[in-house]
Amino acid sequence: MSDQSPAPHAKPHLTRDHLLDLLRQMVRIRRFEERCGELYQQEKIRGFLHLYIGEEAVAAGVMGCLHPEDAVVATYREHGHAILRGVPMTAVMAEMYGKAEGCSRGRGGSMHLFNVGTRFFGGNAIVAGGLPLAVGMALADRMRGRPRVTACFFGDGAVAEGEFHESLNLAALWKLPVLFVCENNLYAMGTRLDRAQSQTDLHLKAAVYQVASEAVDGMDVVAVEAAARRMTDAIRDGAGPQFLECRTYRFRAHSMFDPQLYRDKAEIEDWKRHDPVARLSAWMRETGMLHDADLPAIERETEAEIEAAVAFAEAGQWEPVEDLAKDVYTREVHP
Amino acid sequence: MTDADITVAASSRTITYRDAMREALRDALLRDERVFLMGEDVGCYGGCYAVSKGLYDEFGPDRIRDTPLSESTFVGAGIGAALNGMRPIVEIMTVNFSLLALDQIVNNAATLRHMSGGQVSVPVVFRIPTGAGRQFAAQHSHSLEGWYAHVPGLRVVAPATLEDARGMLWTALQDPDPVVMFEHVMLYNMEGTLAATTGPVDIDRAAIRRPGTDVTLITYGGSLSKTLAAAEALAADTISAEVVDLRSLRPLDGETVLASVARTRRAVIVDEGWRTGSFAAEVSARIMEGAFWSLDAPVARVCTAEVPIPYPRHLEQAALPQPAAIVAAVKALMGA
Amino acid sequence: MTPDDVRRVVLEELSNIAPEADLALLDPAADLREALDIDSMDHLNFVTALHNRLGVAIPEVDYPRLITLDGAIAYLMADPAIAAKAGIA
Amino acid sequence: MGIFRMPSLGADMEAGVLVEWLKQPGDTVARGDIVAVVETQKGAIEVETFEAGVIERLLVTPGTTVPVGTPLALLAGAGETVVLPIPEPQPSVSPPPPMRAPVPLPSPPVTSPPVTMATAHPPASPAARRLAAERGIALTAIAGSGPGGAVLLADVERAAATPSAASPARGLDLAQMRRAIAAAMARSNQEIPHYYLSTTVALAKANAWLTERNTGRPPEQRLLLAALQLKAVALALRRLPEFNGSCIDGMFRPAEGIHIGTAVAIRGGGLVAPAIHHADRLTVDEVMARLRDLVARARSGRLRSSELADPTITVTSLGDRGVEGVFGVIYPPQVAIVGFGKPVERPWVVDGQVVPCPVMTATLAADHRVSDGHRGALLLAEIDRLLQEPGSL
Repeated sequence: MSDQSPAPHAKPHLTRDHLLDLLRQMVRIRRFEERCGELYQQEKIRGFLHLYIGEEAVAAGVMGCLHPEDAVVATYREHGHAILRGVPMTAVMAEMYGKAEGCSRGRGGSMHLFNVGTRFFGGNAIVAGGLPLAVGMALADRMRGRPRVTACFFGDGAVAEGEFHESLNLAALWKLPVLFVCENNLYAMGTRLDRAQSQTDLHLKAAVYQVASEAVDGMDVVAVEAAARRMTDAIRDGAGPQFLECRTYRFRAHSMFDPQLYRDKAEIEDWKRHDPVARLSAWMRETGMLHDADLPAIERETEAEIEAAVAFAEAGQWEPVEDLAKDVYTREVHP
Repeated sequence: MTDADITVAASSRTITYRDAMREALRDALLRDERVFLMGEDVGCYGGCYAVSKGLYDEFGPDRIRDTPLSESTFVGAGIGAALNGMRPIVEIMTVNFSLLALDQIVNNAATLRHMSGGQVSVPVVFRIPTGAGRQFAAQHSHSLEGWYAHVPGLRVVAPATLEDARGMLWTALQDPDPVVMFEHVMLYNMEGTLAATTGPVDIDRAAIRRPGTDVTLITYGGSLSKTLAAAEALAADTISAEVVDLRSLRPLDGETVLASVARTRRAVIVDEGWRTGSFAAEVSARIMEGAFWSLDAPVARVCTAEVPIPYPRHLEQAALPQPAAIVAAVKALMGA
Repeated sequence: MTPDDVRRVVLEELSNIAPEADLALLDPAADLREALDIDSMDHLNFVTALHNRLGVAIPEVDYPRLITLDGAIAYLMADPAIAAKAGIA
Repeated sequence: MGIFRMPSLGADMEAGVLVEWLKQPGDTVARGDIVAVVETQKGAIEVETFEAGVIERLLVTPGTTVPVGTPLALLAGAGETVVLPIPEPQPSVSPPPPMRAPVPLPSPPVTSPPVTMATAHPPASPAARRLAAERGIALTAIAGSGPGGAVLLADVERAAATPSAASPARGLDLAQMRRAIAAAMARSNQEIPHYYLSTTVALAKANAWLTERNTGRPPEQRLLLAALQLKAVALALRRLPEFNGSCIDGMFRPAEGIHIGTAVAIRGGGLVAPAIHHADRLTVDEVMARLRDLVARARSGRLRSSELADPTITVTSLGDRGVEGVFGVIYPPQVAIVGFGKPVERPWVVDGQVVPCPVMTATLAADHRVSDGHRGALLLAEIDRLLQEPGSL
């Protein structure tokens, strides 16, 4: 799915095919997350579940700018990122069930999807826990002279953690090839941005550390992609770390068990008018890029892909209890 | 607000551990204006485990303070406020996030009094949910009470019953030194009856929850119910097990533990921490030092398997201490 | 403590004094000193052990009541210290 | 068509309260429509349907609490009527495989099977307890060399150092002991010309003194008649030293100290006579304590060789059972042996009156090469006199 051609910064024109592809990716995320919500309520998925519905434009916009040898570090709201990065939906769904065929062998669950093949280095359940990791991966690339980018996704909540400030400073100080993507959805669990941050214009926080930073409408996949491409190109040209604040919004609760006492419905409805999927399809229809058969076809393909993923997960095996202590160490060590 | 205003009408009532803890919070906030609650989503959201639900509306944003996700800083701020005349209750959403605040807790809260030559004290209470059991996977399932019980300058308590959930907080707030109170996440839904008059309880002594003569089962916090279940199963095999609930990990009530082991001559310690360097190891060492001549069998430990807690339910349950493992450990000691 | 508990303690102490004796064959009405060849020092040790494990005084004047096994058990059961004890010493 | 069930909204949500229906029978609903409001411990949550259709029937009235998975409403597809399946037990979602008995995790390394013997009273190390149990040795019979008298493994090993099953007595080789006694007795008879004396000693005063002394004392502090006898002999020897020493090659050498060899019968046969050193300098209580210790260690085979080698005289007593009189055989190289018989009730003249009185027969066997009857009689008389004034012992 990602742009394979290594040609120097070939800019994809907003062709019909390219736009259809962006639409398809966002619909895949939307339907997958809806199905996970349903499966959770049927007790098939347990533990925590954080849905990405409403923020699809950010993952769809950024993933397209990454090359196969780049790396991704994400958060516990990372189903969409994993799928768009190329982790098979079957393996992701099996992981949600906790089956051994899951992309983390069933051990991680919703918040800890890993796939080294696509250089997807996991969800992380500790807010801002991934930022130092991303900085470290970029450091290795820089030291070995590898022309790679490490994309690090995090939310507005992470901006309050010490690790955010330490990571940005270090990345800037050592000019490390990191793309910091802040998915600012206005809420850190139950705390609104303006009740957590003295400075709510988050991309200015990054500028203070001499990191090139920009804010973009996180509900507009085309805008996100354009900005992300500019930044990844700059990084590959050695300009050092970049910070992209995507102003977006989650239509669902923080996690499954959240009565959302902290925000009112009117606000949610208001943001739903900027639904990234609806917006793109409407714009494509206006410009004649979207034919009547396109969306139903995308929905059918997505439905089939999800049904196959659920069937794969249902048929999966539980990891045998005897393997409980396997892989605690690379070489067997008995404490 | 006088004491009289907080009496509760009914003689006894069914209540959950969560509600008992909320009652303790409310009672403390009403009785002492220096008391305030601070932590992530304790206000509008009503608390990650809904313990402080409703308090924001009753006491307002000044005394029920939501914080940004900055554990090191808001825990440090709680310590600072305590230094300066307040009696803060700092809720750290889970022990897993408390790792980000360990520096403040160990190098400031626990150390300031001694390091200042006794000039200051830090009357702060940290409430920290802990433990596994709900498939929250490795980063959200830690049980690190033993780490905190290692640090001189801290008091560490683990309320495992409704009486303790209702009664420990006020006593902890009166203590001039920092108290870390661990609430096991599997206890919040526990329901039972509680006398209306239950008030503050001591936070120093262990309690014998079930007398017995053949073996002493020593545990705390979330493992108490599993240990009592094991004792029940052992009774059916005519093995009389005494269950000791430590209640306080630091200071450890060695007297009660050693007296019990001297009577039964066998001991099994149940601890949700990982075996190596666990709190159970400390209790075992004290028994070896204090009751060696009374022992008829080696001190046994039933702890969590030394693996990051896996997400799938059947693996998580296999990793955690279970009644069957406790029963097996006891029978091994009895030579059965 | 039940009579069985007391019996178990008495037989345990008798076995400490006369380890080779087969206490199962002991006639509960027989004179223990004859049956088990117990001299005055053995007897004093026997009384000492009962005192320490069961907390009963056993003054010298009561020695005659300890001559037989049944007598000893009856005597010990009648002692208030025994009624108060919850389990075997 | 479908059943709308109470959803699981959180990891630790077992049941929910249906608060409000937002749709009524007859309403058509699309996938994702909010159908009801459910109250949980975290607050009210709106619940959506994942199926499109027409609400056929509401099964639960607002305000009721139902477990997760309970059917709440029936949905009919376009034109279908829904048949409510017979309410078979709510098949909760296929649970993971039934939990097999927990795999034996690296369980605590239990070494050898623990000992379950009756817990002896004295402190003992676990190692000691285990070996004692294996060898059938009662811990109470072993004096511990560990801190506070705790019995250590070495103590049990020594006590257990017994030959084949023949010897029931612990730690003692009775056959070997028999050989030693035989040799000594034979030599005694061949070398030592014994002469024998006996006298009857009234015990009323001694017994009264003992009874008065023992009332109110716990058993371990009570005294036996034997302690008075030993102290009386020791003091008497101060005045008649020629009975306290050794005779080697016909030459008598008096001993510097009075070390009374106390004959102790071993269960199952056998005899040893370990010494109470300087018995004359000890109080009666101290004599009793030494006696108790010697008897216990003798019977468990833990006597020190020094205690067996150096008595300067021997006293043998039959205690309160046996016969009235005992004439001993002198232990070479000693030169005398005092014997005390069984106390008995006898008529006795006191101030011209005949009264029942407890008496015992005291005897002396002595080496005629070293002493003669007259001095022997003085010794027995002195012992008798001392026993009439027990307070002075």
